[in-house]
Amino acid sequence: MADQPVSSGISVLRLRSLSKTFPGTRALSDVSLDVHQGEVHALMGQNGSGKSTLIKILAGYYHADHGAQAWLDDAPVALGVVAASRHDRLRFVHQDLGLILELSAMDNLALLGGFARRPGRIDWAQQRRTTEAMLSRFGADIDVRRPLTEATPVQRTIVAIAAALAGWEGGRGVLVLDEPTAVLPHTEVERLLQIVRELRRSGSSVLYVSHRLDEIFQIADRVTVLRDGSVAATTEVAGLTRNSLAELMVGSAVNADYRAGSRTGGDGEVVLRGRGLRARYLAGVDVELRAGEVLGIAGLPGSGMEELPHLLAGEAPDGPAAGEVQLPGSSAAWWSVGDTRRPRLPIVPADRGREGVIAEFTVAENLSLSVLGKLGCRGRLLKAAERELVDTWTRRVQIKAASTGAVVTSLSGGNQQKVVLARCLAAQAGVLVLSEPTAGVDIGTREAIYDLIAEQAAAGLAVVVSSTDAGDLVAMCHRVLVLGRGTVVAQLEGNDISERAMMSVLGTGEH
Amino acid sequence: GGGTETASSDASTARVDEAKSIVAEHTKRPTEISAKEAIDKPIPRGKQLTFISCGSPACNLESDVIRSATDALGWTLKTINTDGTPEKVKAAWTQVVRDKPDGVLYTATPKAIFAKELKQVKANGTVVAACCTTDPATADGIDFVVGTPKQNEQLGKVMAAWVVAESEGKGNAVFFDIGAFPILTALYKALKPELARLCPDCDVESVDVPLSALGKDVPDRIVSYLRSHPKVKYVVLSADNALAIGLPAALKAAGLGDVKVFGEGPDTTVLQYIANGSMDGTIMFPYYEEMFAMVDAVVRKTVGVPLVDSGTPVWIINKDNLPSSSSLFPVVEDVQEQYFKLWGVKG
Amino acid sequence: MTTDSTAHPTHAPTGGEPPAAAPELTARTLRATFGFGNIGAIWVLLLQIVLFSVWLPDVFPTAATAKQILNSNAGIALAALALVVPLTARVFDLSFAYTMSLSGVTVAYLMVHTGMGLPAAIGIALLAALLVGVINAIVVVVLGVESLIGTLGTGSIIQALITFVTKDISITDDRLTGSFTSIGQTDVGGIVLPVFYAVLAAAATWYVLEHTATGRRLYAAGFNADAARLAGVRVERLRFLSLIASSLIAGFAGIVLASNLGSGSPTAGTPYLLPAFAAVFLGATQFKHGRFNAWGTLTAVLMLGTGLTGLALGSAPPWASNMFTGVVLIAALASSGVQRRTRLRGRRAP
Amino acid sequence: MTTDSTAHPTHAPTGGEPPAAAPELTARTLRATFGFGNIGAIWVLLLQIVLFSVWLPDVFPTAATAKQILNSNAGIALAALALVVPLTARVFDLSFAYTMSLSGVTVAYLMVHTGMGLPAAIGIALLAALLVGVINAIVVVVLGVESLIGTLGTGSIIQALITFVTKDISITDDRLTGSFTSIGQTDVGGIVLPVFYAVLAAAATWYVLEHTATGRRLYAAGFNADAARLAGVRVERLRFLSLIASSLIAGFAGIVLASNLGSGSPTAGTPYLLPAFAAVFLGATQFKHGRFNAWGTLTAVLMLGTGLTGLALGSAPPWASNMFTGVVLIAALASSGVQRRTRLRGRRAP
Ligand SMILES: Nc1ncnc2c1ncn2[C@@H]1O[C@H](COP(=O)(O)OP(=O)(O)OP(=O)(O)O)[C@@H](O)[C@H]1O
Ligand SMILES: Nc1ncnc2c1ncn2[C@@H]1O[C@H](COP(=O)(O)OP(=O)(O)OP(=O)(O)O)[C@@H](O)[C@H]1O
Ligand SMILES: [Mg+2]
Ligand SMILES: [Mg+2]
Repeated sequence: MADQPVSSGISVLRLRSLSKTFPGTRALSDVSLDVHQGEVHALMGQNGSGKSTLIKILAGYYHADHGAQAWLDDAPVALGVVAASRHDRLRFVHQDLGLILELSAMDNLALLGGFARRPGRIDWAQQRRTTEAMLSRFGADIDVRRPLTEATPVQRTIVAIAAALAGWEGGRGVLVLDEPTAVLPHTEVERLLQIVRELRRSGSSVLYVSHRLDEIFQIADRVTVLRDGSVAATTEVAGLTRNSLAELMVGSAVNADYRAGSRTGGDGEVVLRGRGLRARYLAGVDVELRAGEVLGIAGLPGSGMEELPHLLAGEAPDGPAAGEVQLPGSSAAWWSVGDTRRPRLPIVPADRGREGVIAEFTVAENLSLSVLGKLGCRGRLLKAAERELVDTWTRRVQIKAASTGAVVTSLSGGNQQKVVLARCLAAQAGVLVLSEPTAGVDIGTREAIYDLIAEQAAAGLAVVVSSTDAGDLVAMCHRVLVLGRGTVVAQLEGNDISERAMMSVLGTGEH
Repeated sequence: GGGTETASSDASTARVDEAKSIVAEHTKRPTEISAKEAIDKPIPRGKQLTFISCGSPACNLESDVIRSATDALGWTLKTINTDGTPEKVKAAWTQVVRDKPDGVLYTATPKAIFAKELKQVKANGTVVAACCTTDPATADGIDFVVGTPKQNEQLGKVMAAWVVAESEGKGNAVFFDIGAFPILTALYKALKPELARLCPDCDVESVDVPLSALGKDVPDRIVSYLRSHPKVKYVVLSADNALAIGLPAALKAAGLGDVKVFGEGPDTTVLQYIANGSMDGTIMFPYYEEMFAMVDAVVRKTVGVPLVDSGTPVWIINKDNLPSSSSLFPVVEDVQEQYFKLWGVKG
Repeated sequence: MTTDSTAHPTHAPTGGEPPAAAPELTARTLRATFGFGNIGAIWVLLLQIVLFSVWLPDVFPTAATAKQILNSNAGIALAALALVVPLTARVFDLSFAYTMSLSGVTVAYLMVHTGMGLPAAIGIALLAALLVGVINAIVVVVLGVESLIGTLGTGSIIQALITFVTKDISITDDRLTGSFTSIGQTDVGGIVLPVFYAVLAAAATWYVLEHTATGRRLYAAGFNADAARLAGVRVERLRFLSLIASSLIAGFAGIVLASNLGSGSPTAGTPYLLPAFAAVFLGATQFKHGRFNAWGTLTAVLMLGTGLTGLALGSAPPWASNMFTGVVLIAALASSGVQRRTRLRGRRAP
Repeated sequence: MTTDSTAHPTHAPTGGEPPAAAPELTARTLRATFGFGNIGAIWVLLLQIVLFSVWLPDVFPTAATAKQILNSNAGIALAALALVVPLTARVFDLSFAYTMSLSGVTVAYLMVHTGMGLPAAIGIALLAALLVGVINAIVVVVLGVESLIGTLGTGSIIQALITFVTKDISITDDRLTGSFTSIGQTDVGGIVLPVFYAVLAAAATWYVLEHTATGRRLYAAGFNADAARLAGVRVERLRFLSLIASSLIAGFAGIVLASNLGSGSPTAGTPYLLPAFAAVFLGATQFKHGRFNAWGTLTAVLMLGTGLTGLALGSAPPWASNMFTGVVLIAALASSGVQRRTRLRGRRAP
């Protein structure tokens, strides 16, 4: 081979001259990659740098451009073909998980890992035991027989990882994880990393994609950084710092421990009040939000931190819910959370694929959707006004797209997130609710989002942010409510907000 | 050559006159039903009749007609509605097997569907009377059939006469057939030779309309035919309740106002077309006569007198002799009373 | 403010129960299984039986009525079952009704015009159905035509071929009585063979969908084709096969129907088009919480058929059957509707 | 690397084209706009015109033929346009065909049996259609019944009511000639009024869908109801309104149809059920890359209608029309199929 791997070792997976051209976009150009046996190989890069495309080509979902070659254990591999024969060597957790949510955890595991069979039929009892055993490694408490539509994003992630591992125990092969931790809370990340370490110990290799630098330093042996579809570097992680890694990705100096805006804010009017909020997990929470304030919500899964943003934003909840919300800016009325007439607030939902973007719409159509009422003149939609709005916001949040007329799903995950965020900011509603705003967002963009929020908050926007990523809250918030068992167990303000403080409240800071 | 020309023109005039007289004869409203023999034995009361309704609009009218007969006889009528699918028709017959009525009446369903049930119905002693089917009456099957292909041939001949009479012996005609209903084919079978006989210079062609076109593009098909055959000015419809709907508007829009349309079996819409002159004539379908003939057959079978001929009267209606355009009417105005008289009952 | 809702802080979602895994008999499981939401059609069916029995105490609640209902709904049941597998894989097969006509006409044609024996004629008719399935599959899977319209197109072509051969005239002949009619008309204790065929077809469909990996993959392909593809499911192949399955079942149903009719009718299948789809969609709301399934389909067919028989027994006026069908469809679905909506909403449960 | 990779079903998607953002006039844009994939139906239509003109040089390529095609397809065009808006919001309205019958019968009934004047009768008929729309909306949106079956149910109830009132006999009378028939039969330069109604309805639908916020929101609600809801779109309200819109248009189409027939026929609308859906779905593949749209629908209606008229002009045998419809449906969709498939594939690719 012409280009020798940086570190020595036996390559399990080798990719050479991998290119991929979409109409209007060159997603990958001439990428080469070696994954050694028993290593955790991180794949890093900004949003849209081609990570997921590379992985989907490996999975046989896309064809590569002509000339690409790949070997698994020195056996040539046909790229772009879904081959069952590779199934025992290559396993995937795709970005946005690739699960079938209408099916149960049991079914999803079985689809990937194979079905427990009795002669002529599936042994459902055995299948269920296997599934429960797999999931118990993560301590996930879910009914394996119920559709995943009912599961939380965290639970779904766990199922996706378990499904990738189902029926694949060690041996020579590569587990490919595309942003598995995008919506995982700290505790679950720990568990995942533990499993990755176990796999490495048993001789398997892992190709690991994440935008969270900490994880890379905790787990990865080597890292390949993609920039605009080309390999910027492949190097040992040991020789890197957070800032140097970030710089490799972005191409210019960045501060990986960025904190946005000022530590204090929110001395304006109260713009949102909630009292006695209850739902499936919430057990009575009162909230008050002032203009110009960025309020964080932290907590473990099941603490109600996933529910609270939706209740505040005016989404009629699923099951029984109670409590009232007031928007003093528009009226003094208290609205019951179940009242469908109550005004809604713009929200960036956690589940981007299902609830955020409208897949069939273009970038422009997605972006303008919440503000169409303001772009019209007596019912007529003014295309020029729409174009101006779209251009403004595309620039402001730096959306990387072939054109604003491109279908939104042709964007990388992080850029789709920016589209949704831009839609909500464009609504200029005075209050903004963010649920997992940086899920899958690269470090550069993340800073851009922090800045954007800080800038808007300084101008009077009130923001509620719930995030499993403590770093988000630290970087953005003036005040953080820490939820536990459905109630507020602590409130941190100003410089008291730190990852350590939050973890100590949640009792997970022991590592 | 002049002599033969005159001779042939004389002959053709004679034939046109014959056609005109056939038309004139049938344009007079018939006054007598074909059954003449009164029933001389007493008719028992309290008998039970079942009518299997076909699921098409006409069947509702038929049910009402039969009811007027059974009411007069002091009999009871049970109508079983089907949606016309074979299974539901079969289910209706299963029910007839269970109910064991004295007589069962049905229209326009091939016997093959319920051949098995028919045996059991016969075994129960139920009298079976049918209308409008190609299945013949046989000793071990249907007792009585009215509206046979043979009777339809009579209509075909009248249609031919109409074309000749209207065109003064020069008409080129087109006949629209619905192949799916074999009983209609008898019309053309008689029409073509009769037209050739009455008018050697006339011509007619049969065009088959598929079932799937009904209610959709039939008018468009007819207009297209006429546009591509500009010499054809006479349209004969095998079943105008299925083929004429929407036709006048289509002819008008296509500027084909000089085309004359004649048919058979009108519904109220067609009667309306005749009333306002957008259709030229049709042969009334003898709903009343046929329903009464079926009931009459059951009555005769029940009391044990021989069945009478099932012929039905033929009546051409046009703008001038149309009694009503908003409801269907009997061919013989007092058909009801005439049958009641034969039965010796009061309506 | 609803105070009662706070009394249930942990809301138990009502979701799908597993098919085979032994469920624990908790109150919740029972409720989920027998609740109105899950088996609305069965409750509506029972209600009908009670009402008709009160209205027609002499004729309705009898064994003869039960047999009549079963016998007269076997054909529609078979037709509906043909649709379960393709719909599971999210493929509409509108051509099934025309395939039914086709196979019936083919058997009759071969027996009458070529004097072929019954088994050979059936074999060729099923081959014709298979061919339709392959063509459907090529149109939908290979050419990528939207299935709803693609199969309407193939259906139209099939009808054209039938018209071409039969001139729209039913094929009847003495040769069609005897062994041919016995396929559809033989009865065992008052219940005709097609009822058994329908039950067998339902059992086979149920087994495949619930107890084999193929069944699970069919659901996966239907729910989310892309994710299924990523999970290694050969979505295109499954769609292909499901269209062939539907054509074969429809072909068989057509033969049974023709045997019932004692003739090959060129339009025998078309009246089944809408009712069969209605039954399958209604069936999907039964037992399996929105998934197309075989027993739910049979239940729906019975629920709709019972009322029609009851109305006929009671000599109801001609408009009654349409009224009944409409009301019952909506009632059965609305009672399952709340349920289904919560399932859909469940996706958003944070 | 296999050579058949181009034929592989999991092929690389190409993104859709921008509907809203101003397209630059590049070669690619031109190709996307006029390419076979985007206006397959127009190419098929042109091909038909050429073929029929060669086959029937005397009668086909004439102004009379053009007028005939327009005149005879106005009704189906109106019916199909009724479906565009609800389908855009992902609501099936199968009851539209029955609503057509209903409004026609209502006008005729009122004019004949109550002696009401034409405008009042039309007003009440449209109110009846509106009521149907509201009931549909309640069934589908409020009760949460699957629209495909819910509207089949309401359609069945409507048919029952029509049968109840009319005994299935067409309502006719002298009073129905004159002003009533002039609604549908008046012609302007050989083109009847319904053609203009259809063009107006298409223009209105196009304007709403393309040039208003409501239109954009309808598409959003149809593509992804959950995301649309979170983005502030009132999905339920839009679905509600779309069902009302479809009933109103269908009601109007029914009045036009009745005027054309000169009578209130209790089953006038039903034959339009499948053809209208076929036209709308085919129309969706035209111009707008898989989005339901008005002009595409009109094009599809014309494409299907031209062939039928041409075949009738050429005295083609009775099976020819079905054969033609089937082949042309598949041809037009297949030629747009590759295109559409890639769009669909594009959706999931994250
Ligand atoms: N289906 C597609 N059609 C057109 N372009 C695409 C498609 N999928 C991806 N792209 C483009 O390819 C490039 C790489 O996208 P990819 O999803 O691989 O990025 P990524 O590195 O995974 O980003 P992220 O961190 O945001 O997930 C992007 O510019 C994207 O817009
Ligand atoms: N989730 C959300 N994200 C962004 N904006 C939202 C959201 N929910 C509500 N909004 C705001 O609410 C408005 C949408 O509500 P609505 O459709 O009633 O108003 P409108 O656009 O003025 O309507 P119309 O066009 O009929 O006048 C948007 O203008 C937007 O500002
Ligand atoms: Mg990615
Ligand atoms: Mg990402």
